[in-house]
Parts: sequence; C-alpha cells; structure tokens
Amino acid sequence: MAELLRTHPLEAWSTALERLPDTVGITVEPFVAMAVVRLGAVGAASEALGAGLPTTPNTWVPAGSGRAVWLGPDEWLLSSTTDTPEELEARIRAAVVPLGGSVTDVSAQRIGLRLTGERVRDVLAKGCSIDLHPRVFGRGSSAQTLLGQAGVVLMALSDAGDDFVVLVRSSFAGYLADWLLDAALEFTPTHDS
Amino acid sequence: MTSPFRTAEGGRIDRATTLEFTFDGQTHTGHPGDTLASALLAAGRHQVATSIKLGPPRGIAAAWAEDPGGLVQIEEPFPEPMLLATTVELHDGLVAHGLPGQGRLAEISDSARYDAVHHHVDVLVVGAGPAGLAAALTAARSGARVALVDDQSEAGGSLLSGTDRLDGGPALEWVAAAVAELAGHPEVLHLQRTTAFGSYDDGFVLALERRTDHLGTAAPKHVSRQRVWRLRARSVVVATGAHERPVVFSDNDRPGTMLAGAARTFLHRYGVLPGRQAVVFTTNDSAYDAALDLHRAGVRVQAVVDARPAGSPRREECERAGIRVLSGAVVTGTQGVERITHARVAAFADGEVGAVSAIACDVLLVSGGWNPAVHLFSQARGRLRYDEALGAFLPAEELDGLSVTGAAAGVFDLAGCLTDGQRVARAALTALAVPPPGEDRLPTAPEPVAPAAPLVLWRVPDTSGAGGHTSFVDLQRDATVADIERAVGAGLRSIEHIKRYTTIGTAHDQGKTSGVLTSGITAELLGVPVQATGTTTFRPPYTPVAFAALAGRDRGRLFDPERVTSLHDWHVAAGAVFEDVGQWKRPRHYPRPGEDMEAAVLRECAAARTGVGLLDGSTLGKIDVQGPDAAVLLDRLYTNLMSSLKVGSVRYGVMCGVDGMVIDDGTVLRLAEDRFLLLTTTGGAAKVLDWMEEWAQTEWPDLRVHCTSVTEQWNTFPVVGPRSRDVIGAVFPQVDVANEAFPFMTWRDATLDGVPVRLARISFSGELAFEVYVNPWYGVAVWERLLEAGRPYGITPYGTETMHVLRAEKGYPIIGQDTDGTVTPHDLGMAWAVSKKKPDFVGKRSFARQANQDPLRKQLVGLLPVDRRTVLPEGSQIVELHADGQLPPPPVPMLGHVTSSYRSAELARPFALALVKGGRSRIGDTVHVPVDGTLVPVEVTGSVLVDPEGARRDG
Amino acid sequence: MQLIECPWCGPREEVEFHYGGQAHVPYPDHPAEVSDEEWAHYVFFRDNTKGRFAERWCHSAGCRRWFNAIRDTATYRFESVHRLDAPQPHATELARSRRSTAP
Amino acid sequence: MSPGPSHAPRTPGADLPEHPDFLWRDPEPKRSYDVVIVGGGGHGLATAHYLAKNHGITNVAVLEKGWLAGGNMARNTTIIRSNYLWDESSAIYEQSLKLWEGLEEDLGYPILFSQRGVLNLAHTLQDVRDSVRRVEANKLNGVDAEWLEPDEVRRVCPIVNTSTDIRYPVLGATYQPRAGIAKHDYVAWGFARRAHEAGIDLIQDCEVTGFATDGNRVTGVQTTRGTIAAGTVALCAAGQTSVLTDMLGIRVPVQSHPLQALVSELLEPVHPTVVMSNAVHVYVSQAHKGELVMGAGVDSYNGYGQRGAFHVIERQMAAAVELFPVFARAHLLRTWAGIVDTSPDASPIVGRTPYDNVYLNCGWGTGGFKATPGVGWALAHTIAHGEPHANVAPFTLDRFVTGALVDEHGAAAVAH
Repeated sequence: MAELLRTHPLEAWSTALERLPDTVGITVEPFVAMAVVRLGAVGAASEALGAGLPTTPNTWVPAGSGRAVWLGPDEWLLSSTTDTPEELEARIRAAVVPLGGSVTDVSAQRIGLRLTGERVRDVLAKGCSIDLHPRVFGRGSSAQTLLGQAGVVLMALSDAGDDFVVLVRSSFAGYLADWLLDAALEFTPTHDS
Repeated sequence: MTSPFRTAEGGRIDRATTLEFTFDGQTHTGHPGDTLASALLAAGRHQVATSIKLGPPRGIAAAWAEDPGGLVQIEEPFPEPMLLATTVELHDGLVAHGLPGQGRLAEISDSARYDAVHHHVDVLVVGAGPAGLAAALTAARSGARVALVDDQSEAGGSLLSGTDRLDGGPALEWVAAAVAELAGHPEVLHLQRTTAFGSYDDGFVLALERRTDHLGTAAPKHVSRQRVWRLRARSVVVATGAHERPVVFSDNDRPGTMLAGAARTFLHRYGVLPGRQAVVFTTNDSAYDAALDLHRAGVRVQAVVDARPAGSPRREECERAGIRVLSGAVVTGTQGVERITHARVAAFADGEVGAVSAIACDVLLVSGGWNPAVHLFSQARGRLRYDEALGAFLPAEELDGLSVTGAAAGVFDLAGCLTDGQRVARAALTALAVPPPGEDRLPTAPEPVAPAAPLVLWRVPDTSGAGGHTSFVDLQRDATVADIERAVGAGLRSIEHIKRYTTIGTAHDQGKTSGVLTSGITAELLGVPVQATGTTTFRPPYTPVAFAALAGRDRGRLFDPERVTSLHDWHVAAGAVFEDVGQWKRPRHYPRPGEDMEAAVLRECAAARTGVGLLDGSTLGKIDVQGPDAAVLLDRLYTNLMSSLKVGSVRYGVMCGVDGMVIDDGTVLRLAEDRFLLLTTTGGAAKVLDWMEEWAQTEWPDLRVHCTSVTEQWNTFPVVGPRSRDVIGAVFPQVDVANEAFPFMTWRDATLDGVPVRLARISFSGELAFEVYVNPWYGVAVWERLLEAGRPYGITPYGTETMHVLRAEKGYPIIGQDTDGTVTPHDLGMAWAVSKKKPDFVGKRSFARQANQDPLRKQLVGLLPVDRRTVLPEGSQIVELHADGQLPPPPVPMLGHVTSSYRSAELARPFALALVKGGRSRIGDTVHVPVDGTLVPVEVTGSVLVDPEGARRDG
Repeated sequence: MQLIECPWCGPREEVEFHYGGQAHVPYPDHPAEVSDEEWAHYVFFRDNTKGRFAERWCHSAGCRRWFNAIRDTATYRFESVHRLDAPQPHATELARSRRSTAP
Repeated sequence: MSPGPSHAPRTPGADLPEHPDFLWRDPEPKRSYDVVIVGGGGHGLATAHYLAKNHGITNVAVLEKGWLAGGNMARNTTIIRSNYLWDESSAIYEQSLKLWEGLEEDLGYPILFSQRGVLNLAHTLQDVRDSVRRVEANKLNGVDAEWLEPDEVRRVCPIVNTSTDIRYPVLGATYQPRAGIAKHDYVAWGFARRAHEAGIDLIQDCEVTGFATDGNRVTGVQTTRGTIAAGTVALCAAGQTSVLTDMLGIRVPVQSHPLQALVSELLEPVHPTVVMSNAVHVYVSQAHKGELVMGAGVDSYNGYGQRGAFHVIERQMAAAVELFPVFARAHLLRTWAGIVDTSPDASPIVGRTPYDNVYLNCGWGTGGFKATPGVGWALAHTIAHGEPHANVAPFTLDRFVTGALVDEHGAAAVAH
C-alpha cells in the first residue's frame, strides 16, 4: 500500500495566508516532533538530554534541532525537526524516567504558525494582553497566554518584535487562522471586504 | 444653504472645502473641521431638538460632550441613535435630525468593523490640553513609553477655544511643535479622536478611538470604524480639563442660552458667531473673555451681568470696549419663543432679587464656574472633596499610579497648567524609577491676571411665578428645581434617592452639567454642607460607547471558537449535519440524498448492528497520566479501583464530585505500571484535567504523578458492528484479532505503514467493536483505509445521533444528558462501578448522607411507550394517574423525566431512558407521560433493552 | 480588569486565571469518620470574608499552577501571592473558629 | 428610510408616573422593637409590609446601613418570572408572581409591572432537552409555560437573530407569557411607603456592628446609631449576609460575588419582551423609558466592591450583538454592579438559625428581585408564627447536611 499521507488542519487556509503582505507574514510551520517533559531535577535532565532546559519562567532556548520551552516550574515543551515523534519521546524517556520524570508525545496536540513582519506585533496586540514590546519580550521570550479566545504558546524569535512563533491546539487552528487573517485585514490595503 | 453666522476668517476649519449635509430635511453646508453643531450655528440654527417630556425647543448649549441640549439621530451614512451634535464631526452627505428623546436603531445589521488593541506604556496621559501636552512631552523626553489620548479631532484642549499666547506667539504654534516633537519619539503613541471612557485597577484605561466616522461614506471598509484601546499604564496622568457649569434660572432652556466658554470655542475653533446680540451672565472672571472676544468679533455685547457685588477686575477692560457691566446682578429668566429674544436681568444682593428689566439679545452666555472633570479619577475609586471656593468637587487624595493635573485638578491658569503637567509627569517618572529628562523646557506664558474670587451660585431665585418649574437643572431629563424641592419634600435625603426621584443625571450626558448643581441645590434645600450631600457615583463609561465597539471582533464566526477534528473537511465533503457539543462541531448524521435525520439514523444504526459502522470519536477528552503514583491518584478520583487494572487492559470508570454526584465517565487504558490513558466525555475533557490537577497540586502534592492533555494527539475511530473484526483484521494483518488473542476491554499496539496505531476492544454500543487511535497527522489516511477495507461489508460512517441510539439501547448513560448534577452512580445502576474495597475516594463520604439513602431517589430506567409508536420528547415529565385515570390538579406530583428518547431499528419501536423516583422498584409498572395534551402510557423497564446478556460484544 | 501576579509567570490579566475560593480547607484525613455535619461543612461551607481573605487561584491559561493569595474582597487588591510550597503566614490568622449550624 | 425632520415630540418617559408627594420619614431609632429587620432592601421592606398587613405586627424597625433600597434592589435588571424547574422553586416563585400581579393595587403605587413575557433561548440539543423538561414541569405545577420553535420565537421577538448560520443558532425557546419586568425603585418605595404608613420605622445610615446575645437568643442589635433591643431579628442583607452571620458566629454556605448590569440610551421600542440566553450569555429587556437593560454574568471571584471586571461587559456586548444584530449601534450609557450571595445549589436559604429568634433570608443569588413579594410574605409568616411558611420550608440551612438540595444549576435556564 502507498505510504500514509499526512494532512494539515490548515490546508484549506494556505492560499489566504499566502496572499498576506510581508508586513504581516503568516506561514504554517511544518509538522515537528514535540514532547512535554515533567521533571523536578532539571540539572540532571539537561545533562541527560544534552540540552539545557530553561529554568527562567516564560523563556525558550534552542535545543538540538528544535527548542525547549518553559511551560511550568517542572514542565517543558521540547521539539525536534529531525526526530520522529516516537524517537523524540523515546530519547527523552530514557533520559528523564530514571530521574523520576515523565514524557508525553504531543507532536499533534498543537500546530505552529510563524508570524513575521513589522506589523505582526500589531496583529498580535489585537488579542494578546501581554506586553510584546521588544524591550520586554525579545528573542528567547515565551508565554502561555490567550490569543483571541485560543490558548497559545507564544515565542519571540527576534529582538525587533517582528518574528514570532505561535503554537495552538490543533482543534483551534482554524479559529486562530481566521482570527489572524481578520486581524491582518487592515494591513492588506488591496483587500477590500 | 448660506452660513450667515460664519466669521470672515479664523477658526480651525478648512474654508477651501465645502461639505454638504442635511439636517431635519434641510440642506446646509459646512467645512472640514466643523462639528454638526458648529455648522448649524453657522447657519443661524440653535434649536436642534425638542425636550423629552415637555416638548419645548432645545438648543446647543455647550461645545462638546457636556452639551445637555443637542441630541441628534444620524440617518446617513448609517443610522445611529442619540449622538450630540457637538461631537459629530461634519462630513459630506451626513444626514441627521433632532431627537425628542428616543434614538432609533437601524433595521439592518451594521457592516462596519470594530476592533480592540492592547497597548502597554510607562505613562498614559489623558487629555492633550496644555497640562496634558506638558506632561506628555516630559514623559516622552525621558525615553519612556508614552501614550497621549485626547477626545478632540486635534490637540490643544482649551487652547483651541481661545487666543492664548506662548513664547510670544500663538499658543497653537506651540501645540503644533509639541505634537511634532511627540511624533518624533518612537515610543510615543499619540491618538486624537480617542476618548478615555473607563479607568480600572492597575493602570488599566479603556479608550474609544473614532477612526473613520469623520470620513463619512469615504471610510475604508477594511479599517475598523472604532477601536477600543486597552491601555495598561504603569502610571496614568489625568489631564481631562473641566466642564463649565451653568447657573439655573427660570426658562434657562430657551435656545440661544449657552455656556460662555462654549461661545468662545465656536468663535475661535469653528469661526462661528453664536449670535449678533449677546448678554453674558457670570459668577466668575472666565466669562469676561467670552464677552470681549465676541465683542471683537463684531457681536454686540449688551451687558455682562456679574452676580458678584464687587464684580471683576476686568470690568474696566469691558467698559473701555463699551460693554456695560452690571455687578451684583443676575439673569432671572429669558423671553422668546423658539429662540431667546430678551434676558431678564435684576439686581441681586444677599440672595434677594430686585426689580427685573429685560435686555434684548439673541444669545445668552452663562458661566456658573467650572467643574473639574474628575470622572476617571473617581472611577479609579479616588475620593473627592468639595471645594467651597470653587463650588466644585476635587480629588481628595493621591492614588497609586494615577495623578490628576491641570483644570481637572483645579488649576485654571495656563502657566499653572503647564508647570503642573510637567511636575506631575516628572513625579510619575521618578516613581517608575525612570530618570526625568534633563532638557525639559516649558514655554513661557504671560503672567496671569489674578482673578477675583468666583461666587458659588447654583440657582437664581425664581421670581417668574413658575415656582421653579421652568428652572431646569437637567435639560435632558426635563428635571427642574421644583422637582428637587418635591423630592426633598417627599422625605428623601440621599442624593442617590434625589437622583432616582427626579431622574436627574440619568440621561445621555450622565449629569455632566447637572450633577454638581443637584448636589448644591439639594444641600441648600436640606440646609447641609454640599460635602455632606456629595455626588452620585461616577460610573463608566465617561461618554456612551456603541455596543458593537465593545463587541469588537468577537462576532460571527469569531464569536466563539469552533473546534474541529482532523477529519472535519472529510465530514463536510460527506454531507454531514453537525451538532454543537461544547465548542466542538461533531457530525450528528450523514444523510444521503432524500434522507431526513430519522431515515439516516435508522440506516446508520442498522449498519452498526448488522454490518459495520465507523465513528469519528476524536473529540473525546484524553489525558496521559504518568508517574509512580499514577494509580494512586486514579484510585482516589474514580469511584472504582484502577490500581488493579492490568497493563494491556481497559476499564470503564466513573468520577464523582465531593458531593457524590457523577461528573464524568469514560474508559481507562493502562499503558504501563506507571502510565494510564484516560478517556473523558467530549464536554468534560478540560474540566476533568483541571479537576485532576487541582487535587494533585493542592491536596496531594506528595503524589509523584503528572497529567498531560493529549486530546488532539490522538484521533479515535470506533469501528463498530459484527463485521468490525473483519475490517480491523484486513487493515492490520499483523494483529491477531481473534477474541482469545484480543479479548474485550484490552488494547494492543500496531503499526500501519510504519505509523504507530493503538487498537482497543471497547464498545459503547454493545456490539463487537474496536477503537483505532492514531496521530491525527495520519487521521484522514487511516480513516480512508478503514472505509476501504470495510466497503465489502457496507461500512457506514455514523454520527452522534446513531451513537446515542446504540448506547441508549444498551442503557449506557450520557453524563450531562441522562444526568444533571444530582445523580449518583447508584442512581444510574452502576453500584458495580463503585469500589467497596477502597477506604475512600472523592465523593464516597457523600453517599452516606441521609438523602442518598432515600429509596425514592430518582433512578435510571428504560421506558417503552405502550402504543409502540410515540417517540417521547426528551425532557417530558412522568406522572402517576389517579385511580380514575385522570391527571390530578396542579401541582401534579412528578415521578421524573425522560432523559433520552429514540426510535429503535433493533427493537422496531421507540424507547426511552428516564430518571424515575424509585425507578428500579417500578419495573413492570405502567406510568404516564403527558405529550401534547395527551397522556401516553409507558411501561417501566430495565435500562438495558438490547442484548442484556452481552452476547454480541465478542462477536 | 486587574493584573494578578502569578508566582511563576508574573503579572497577567485576570482573564487568564481561575478562581478557587477559600484557601486552606484540607480534605478530611478520614472522611468515613466525620459526621454528616462536618462533612457538609467541608463540601459546601466556605468563609465569605469581607476584607482580607486567603484564597486559591490557578493560572489556568498560563502555567496551570495553583497558588494561594491574600486579597481584600472589598477593594479586590491582592496583598500577596504564595506558591503552594511556600509557608502561609496569614493562614492561621485568617482562619476563624465558628459555632455549628445545628439548630 | 429616514423619518426626516423630527415630528411632534414623542414623549418617552412621560409614561413614567410621578412618585407620590410623600414617601417616608427618617425617624430616630427607638430603644426596642418587637421585630428588627436588618437590611432595607426589597426583601426587608416587603417583609416589613407583610408583617404589618398580614399579621398586624407594626412595632418593627428596618435597619439600612446606607440609603433605602440602595443595594441590589437599585441595581438589578428587574426580570420577574416563575418558570423554575423544581417544585420547591416554582412554588415560591409562582406565589411571588401571583403577588406581583396584585402588587400595584396592594401598594397603591404605580410599580409598572409589565407582563411582556420571558423567552429563555435554547442553542444546543441539551438546552432543548432542559427547556422541554422545565416547560413540562412548569405546566404540571400550574405555571404558564410553553416551548417555542424558532419561527415562533421570531414572532414573539422579531429582532432575535434566528438565522441558522450563526455560531450557536437558536433552536427554540421556553416562553412564560406572564413573566415580565417592573420598575425597581417604584417597587421598593411602594413597600417602604406602606411600611412607613403602618408605623414601621425605616432607619437609614444605620449599620449593624454587632449583636447582643443571651444563650441561643439575640437580645439586641448594636448599630452605628446605638443598640436596639429586638424580640425577633430577621437578616435580609443579601450580599452582606456573611458579614452579619460572622458577627453571630453562624456559618452560612453563601459566597458574595459581583454581578454587573448595564443600560443603553433611550431607544424607540424594538424589544417587546424579555430574552435570556444561557449558551450565548445575555439577558435583556427594553425598559419603560426605552433604554435597553442588560445583565452580565456573575464575576468569578468573591467581591464586596459593587464593581466588576470590564471584560465581562465586553463579552456581554458581543453576545448581545450576536443575538440582536440591530443593537450594534446602541450605546452603553452606564454600567454598575451589585453583590449577589450565591449558594451551593443556586437556591435560597430561608428560615431558622442556631439562634431561636433569628431568621435568615439569603442565598438568592440572581433571583432576589422576582422573589421580593413572595419571600416577604413567607418570611413575615415565618416570623409571626415561629414556623417556616410552606413555601420556604424546603430551603432550610440543614439541607446541606442531609443532602436534600434543590439544585437549580443543572437543569435551570439562565439563573437570572
């Protein structure tokens, strides 16, 4: 039989997203392996994982081919663009379970959107109550918060406030895409509706 | 079409451009920069509306939001009820008319866009008058993040209404320079046409920006018409100025009667003369500016009537200009019909009014002093004090992170406002540990002339014989001095009672001009200090805000998120009819052409019972529970024992609240000694995870267990029916699906083209069934593989309705449908799911309460309509008839109600589930259900109606 | 709309938080041994203090951690927030002894 | 489309009748009363009225810490209905509704009771089940109620958006024709004036600071205006109840929450009835002068501040515009908040306390206004006879011990 095809929740939105100008660029991130790690002994885990887990709340750090995002005092979201979900979970499990930790594959739990351009901060400000000014939310910052009525994990990729990643529960992906397109409308002068 | 009252030059209007608008069916012209009010005045029109109750004409009495007179209805470009002519910016094609009191909503829905934006600053300055601009400049120069918002179309505040000079030049040149400088600071947000309408905790200020209203029909469609700014400031500077206050006298509602300051605004800002012949009535010096400015502009100022015996130091200035000044005199009333023709003037000493004479005029300018606009301060719960000298309420305390400056703080001279604005801003910066700017120059203002003390005069004794019935306090509510007298006479003392008795302050202007007057007059009548009377509470919003502006973008499909599974597009393509389950969209059934729901459901049920059906169960909540103490947590939260569950096995479980009532149910898969996968109801997913976290974090932090939501990590596809084994066997050839190898209530891991898949023998239908769990990346592909493999057996996708029928035939309850928060596991006949081994679990203790022992508790049973035809409406009540077969008179004792009801293909008759008092003891009885006025006899049965011995689930 | 200080994430808008009512109401050690009345008090009865009140909050839209706070229910002002593992200085002071509800 | 120039002046508000020339006197408190009612709101005043009218008990004081009827009575959205699910609830609310129907005459005061009907909208299949269940129960309890399909909903209230393409389409509604609204100040003042006429002392600016007790009896009420001896004490303080019961050392399972409401400017009549929706949380009526009166949801946290968070109002506005597109450009004129005391089963707590001569009346949550005459009647009876009136008997404090709750959460529609 043919290999199983993957489908992305936002396939139907791709054209609309492509039409956006560079000032409010929104692109769908490819599927990546993601896992939630729960663990008390951070130091040891970082060692075992060969990647530093951020201990400062609301920050993220590069970790291998992916990222490690602080989700809570004993909780992180790890991603990898090279591992399969099973590989990532297995690798982390081997490292943290002996330390009393746990790991859960959540690769499909959320999808990622990349927001780039000088106006994306204005778009986010229409539904995100936290301060995204580069002075306070520069590269390496992250936050679990609300964007519109969807819970999101928000990450800053630049110090200029013009490059963000938004992770959202897959079932909310369509809502958030609609929400973002609507919020970006005023920055797309050609658009007239 | 002409504008006879437009000055030859001056004003902030663009005379080069002419705008055409229609008011009360008449066409007029005006210019960009005009308001509807200034354009009407330019045309010589004062009357805008008629009064709400009594019907006399009402005119423009002020120049901005405090105007109590000029209420209008907008018709074009889009109907909008009740705006003030003084706040409507003129644009081409505007169509409006005066309002007698009630606005009119459009019949069609509003297509304009509205939005909201969060913005964070160090310092927020509200008001771009001299004090506000000075504060904003200081804050901006420090490099702090600053927002300056102002409700006018341009900055300047009071400077727009006068002829002040700064640094030896026109003050407005300084304003322009200040605005330009602010624009040069990257961290400054400067918004005009933006009204701060609410002030809340922690420096949270809401402001409404009118973005496109002034553009009329030219407004771009993709830009929001109005925007709510959610401003979060570490420090708020309130520089909102002051509202001029009238003095109450008889017939003070006659068009042509206007606040003195407003007349200056119309003259200097809009190039409009309020009339040709003016009388000025004042209790303070500020009105002298109006008198002199109008005189210079060519208005014949008949007299300045100053209630103060000593008058004003500015008397000579007036007399040099040939303006008569009557000190120790008051205006006692007006004459005229549609418009004032005379002011009635009399000497005034020690509260006594002398002989009255009439002075001809077509406009009467009044000033009773100034009320600082303390609304935002008061909304932030700042205390106010009454200032005897000003006759006004002022901030009585310093608030953390909110300061008041300029006229709003009782500072009325230009130089004072500038220095005070700067002082307040520097103090705010210091409090925020932001170094104030070194270079922070203020413009030099001319030395203010020391004003004579104002006289606090609320009302002029009514000598007209009208007994105060024409002395209006609140023009928008037609409330008079007589009404206040009557309220006090009725025994009322509290200002809140007075307000309600007279309705003063409840109209569109929320008492901006009438509030303090009412306090003053009430205090006079009661013989108590004004401080004791106080004011009514200042409540948001400061000015009215359109519902749609507050709704913002949470409208239509963005009103509430739609959650969908990865199969949604497939369901849509398959013609599914959807049902809202919480925020989820779930297929309810898949009608074929010509099928109604009943036909579709009968077909889907038959397929599942005789062949094979396929359901998208992906909305079920899923929680991954891990850790050495995972089983302990589950034992404490489920009514049944989970620690004894074997790895590789599945168990159904029930959760109760501490009150012993069922809150959720579902299956539990033991993945490893220290790991479980919990399935919850679709609606209960978030609640159950929160519930588990709450107990684990707050009550049993010692437990080594972690809970993670994996609801969207797994698609769940029940494959249901006698042929399900064939389908699963075909798609997963490597899995031994024989009953012995893969028994009921167990799970197995498998792969499909290298993709991990989990299979479980779980049945919510009573049929042989498998559940397929897969990463939704591959959900559609796996779903289609199942359909493909099932084609020989007529595999049929089915929706929630069929799922409900199948489970109901088996007596499986739906939590939230067959329960309502008052039902225990025992009531559901699930004592078997309540562990007797466990010493305790959440809810157990409540089972022992008296009410839980009642044999007449409602219990879940089946109902079979005797006529074998009637499908009982869900929600129907169940009753017992008298011996005579009649329904007793109300209140009729009720036995319970129908919770689920369906037509059963399997039973070839309708059936229902119901909660019935002592239900299990009534099995075999016949009770009755009122349906559309008839009493339908139904037989009480056990709740399991299909395959009670459970022979089918193993196939 | 208030800012609430999450002990982990810092100040966030109140919409991100879930209210958990009175703090320091422990689950009985041996529910089977308490009287119906004591049990009823555990299940249904909570202080409803006007003024300083020790209560539970959860940063539900953020780090999902529960924490305790001292808040004035008249002014809504938060006086302090505490991680669950932190000692509760005000707990005993705020706890009140009450007479029974038995008529 | 435009009516053009304004026509002969409409007179909205002119239909609001004048208040009487005299309402009540502000007496000095006497040393002692047979009955002291704590709380000069609707419930306290109604209780005073019926004590005098039905039982001839007039040596009564009503103590109000602020201004008469200035708490929830002055802040509520005045919805009156009796279409509750459970027998116990519909009994007291229906008796209350019957009293409302004769109240204008009884009080000799134009309370503007307008029986314009109440629609409770259903937006989900479960809403429909719950609604039918409630309608059928109401009918059997003798409460007027019917189930309306969407097209019938449109006939009763044409401005409701019944199109099927909105986020939560209207699947139908329950309708109680006898339900409606009344003018809250007029109601309170009507009771107050009657009580005053009967010789009852209405004492304002009189805050209770403590109680003098002797064993299981309260002997006096300590107030900011001195100690007042009392034969019987009735607590009718709604949101402030716990402050009083704390003084008495009685634990009562209520929690005080802010409940916000709002009003628009005066509008031409567009909304002929009262509409409430649970899923799309909103309840709205158009009051006598033409203003839209709306209630928002209860704020989540305990609060005595008589103010709530604005995001609750914003959500309320979104719901209103979603259900009533024509409201888009109506204007929010004023917002405010009351303090509701909510009980664990969303039903009131009325009756005896551990003190022999202290009666409790609280836990009405958002249902207090509509119950005003009913509970006043029943509480007066309870005080006069020392035995709970049948209508309040089920709402005892000890139901939380026995577990015999009257749980209006699960199956009730919007609990307002």
